[in-house]
Amino acid sequence: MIDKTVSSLEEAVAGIFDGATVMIGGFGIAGQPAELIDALIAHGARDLTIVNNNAGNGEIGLAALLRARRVKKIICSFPRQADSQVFDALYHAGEIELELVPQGNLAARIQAAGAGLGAIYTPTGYGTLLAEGKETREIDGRHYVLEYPIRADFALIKAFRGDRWGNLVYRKAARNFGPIMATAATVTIAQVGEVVPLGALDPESIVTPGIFVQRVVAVPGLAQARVA
Amino acid sequence: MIDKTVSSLEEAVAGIFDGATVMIGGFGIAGQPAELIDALIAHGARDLTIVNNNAGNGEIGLAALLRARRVKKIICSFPRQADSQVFDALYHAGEIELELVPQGNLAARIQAAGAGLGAIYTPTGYGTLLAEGKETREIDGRHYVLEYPIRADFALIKAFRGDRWGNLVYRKAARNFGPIMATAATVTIAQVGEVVPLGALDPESIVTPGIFVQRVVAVPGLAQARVA
Amino acid sequence: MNRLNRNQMAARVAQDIPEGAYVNLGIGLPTRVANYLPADREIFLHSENGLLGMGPAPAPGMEDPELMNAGKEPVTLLQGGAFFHHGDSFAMMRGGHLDICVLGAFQVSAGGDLANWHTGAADAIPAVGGAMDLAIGAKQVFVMMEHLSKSGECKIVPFCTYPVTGIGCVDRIYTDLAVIDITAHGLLVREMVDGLDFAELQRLTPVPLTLAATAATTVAA
Amino acid sequence: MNRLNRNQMAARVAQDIPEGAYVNLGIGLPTRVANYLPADREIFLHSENGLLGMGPAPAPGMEDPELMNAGKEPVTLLQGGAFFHHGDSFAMMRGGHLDICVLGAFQVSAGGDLANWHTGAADAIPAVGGAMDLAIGAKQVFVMMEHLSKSGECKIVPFCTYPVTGIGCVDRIYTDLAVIDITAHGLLVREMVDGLDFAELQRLTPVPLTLAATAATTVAA
Repeated sequence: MIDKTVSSLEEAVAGIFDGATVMIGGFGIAGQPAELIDALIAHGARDLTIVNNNAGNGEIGLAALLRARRVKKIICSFPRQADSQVFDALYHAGEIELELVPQGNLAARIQAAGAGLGAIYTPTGYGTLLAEGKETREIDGRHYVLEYPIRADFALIKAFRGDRWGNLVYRKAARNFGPIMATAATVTIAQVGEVVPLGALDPESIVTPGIFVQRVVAVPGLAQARVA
Repeated sequence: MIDKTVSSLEEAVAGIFDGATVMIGGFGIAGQPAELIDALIAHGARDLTIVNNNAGNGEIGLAALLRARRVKKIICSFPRQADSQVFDALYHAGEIELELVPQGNLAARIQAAGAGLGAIYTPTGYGTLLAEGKETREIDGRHYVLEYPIRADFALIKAFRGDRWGNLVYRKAARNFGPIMATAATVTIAQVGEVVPLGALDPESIVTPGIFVQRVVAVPGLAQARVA
Repeated sequence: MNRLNRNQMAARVAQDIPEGAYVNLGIGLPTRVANYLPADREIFLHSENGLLGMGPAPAPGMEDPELMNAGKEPVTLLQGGAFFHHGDSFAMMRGGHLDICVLGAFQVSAGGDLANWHTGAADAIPAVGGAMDLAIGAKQVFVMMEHLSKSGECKIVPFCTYPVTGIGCVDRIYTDLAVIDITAHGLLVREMVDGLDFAELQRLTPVPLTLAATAATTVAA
Repeated sequence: MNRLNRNQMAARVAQDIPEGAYVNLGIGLPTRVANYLPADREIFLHSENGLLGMGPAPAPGMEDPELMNAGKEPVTLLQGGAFFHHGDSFAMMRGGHLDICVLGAFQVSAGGDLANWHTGAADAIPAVGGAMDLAIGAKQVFVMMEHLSKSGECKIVPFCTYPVTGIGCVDRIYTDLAVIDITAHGLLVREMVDGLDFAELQRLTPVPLTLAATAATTVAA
């Protein structure tokens, strides 16, 4: 019998190695797997490359991981926010590397990794600073930038419900990057508000089929995002 | 008030012009919008380029459109089947053009069109007859073929339920090409087993959001595929 | 002259959004346009974090931390709305499925280049979000901004001096003074606020303007 | 010798599919492998038309025309299975998410090239379906085929003479005579059927073979 559920957050993040690339779901705090991030901090892996839309909010979650000095580089679209003080300080001190990627290119590059494409010609960013030095091509009168897949060793995501085969459904706008990151990581680790019996999720409505998920951990009572 | 439902199949296919590229959903008969195809035959447009996984089964649906000599070219992955006699005869007589595309490249090229990519490097077909004359590139030690988007003027698809905003859900394996074709056509026309009131479809489970659909027509009592 | 305030600018943009349009309203000033959309028009608001059919802010106490807009403010979902992931959301933008997006700007050039993501200051932390995707993706890109910066320089410029967000992507500019189309033949003034004459508008704007034959006076809401 | 029949070949392949594997069984002979998967192993069958967790054929009269496999035969969906569209389905294949696919073949070359989609006959209508995607996508590609063609020619060849489906993509070959791995050092014979000796297998096969130190005798099911 296949059971991808693990019984603790420690077990969920086991094996995340120094220097790993780790995708972390969420758009702000919606969909951010805060408890998995806390477990990753406790786990201790360092020199991580993190892929997330943002670079941490407030002092919890991704911001706490940054503050613990575990992150060498962050690949994101929108680091600067009203409450991104942890990232801001590290960046100004030259203690973190930033690869800034337009949000749609971030999504498309993650999807390209998940779908096995070698590269894509994307319209976004052409003629801007963020395409400097990149190969471009005119196709049917429009200009495109060549962008490469973003893969990860691990993805930490948050879903609403999951089952022992790793099937997942999400809740409202907390879906965001979860489903696409799940496709692009070697090991996808999902925290779910509830583990349900096999067959309880409607096969027409499963958003992430279990093929993309290696570990599921229940974080009960936290179906909604934790507010800082 | 926005109401994308139309009251007849004739109205649903209105405006399909001679020479148009028309995507038709379905994998075999599952998801094939047979009544829309019948309406297209009655409508009379000619010199069509058809995009479908197959090239017609038996004597109905796409096969009937071919037999009516309305199709100049077909872009598909699997024309030859036990019951593809209509296509086979036209092909051997030199009366229809075939662009054979591996099924995954077909899907990826349709998705590229829907997502606004200029081109993609795909691993499928490298080193085969179907990549002859195409640009290739080695990326990270793997070989890829450059493939371009497939767009359409119209898409005819079949869904299970729809609402007046064009939101769609599908049924079982009849989903197949419907959701991706909907994204790649200027005008997507969906036949649905049932039109339901706005709000009746769960926003977490809508597979094709209405932004991708221009016309919805009810074909009552045909929630399942019509068997030849 | 009757310079528009920011709410009046938002109301003016809202007038031009037709029923049935799929629309993304950028973070900041453009978000206010939602407050002025006519109640009798069904308009589909898209939010890049995975919402279509976004509704107004919830009643106090009804906020849901998992139902936010791209600016991370609490919103609602209308009946008939849908949730989807970031890949699908940006396919909607980049694939040309949105009819209109409304963006703020630092500068717009005579050729329709947009600068709205980066001041170019050496110590600034750059952040782009979805701005570059919106700029090149929507069928029509509307910019709303004050005509002049706080220091009095016109934000419509011959060439952008700030780093650009997209090339040749802006279709129409709404300022506190005028509504201006960017056309193949240059900038065409569609409307001016009451009390502003064309010569004065041209004096304030370092790019050649043409007055449309049908030019009208903006009626402030 | 005890040449395997087609059902025995399917049973032999089924032995090598471990619990938890995500597997696509190609149209034709490979489809029979499903009949021999051990009931005590949970194995996830993928069908490229949008199914994961595909179950056996339904009871007569329970067929659903919208629940078919890639060969357009009626199937069922297990509890825990999921439906998805063609884009997602082929992303599973092409993105390397399937552990194993099992394909039929006209020829496999010493370098692991696969030919299974086109006889090359001038008047044949070519049809490829998902064969090229499966060939390059799965982590392991198993081929099952008769060792010799009906006219007695070996289907394991120095170079494919039929048009190829994929280059260097085959990992293991199951024939009615042997189980052979394609390795960086050439073809390694893992198993032979009872009564066949290595010299005879090599005589039938126009490509150098090596006998694995651990080579075993195939036990027919």
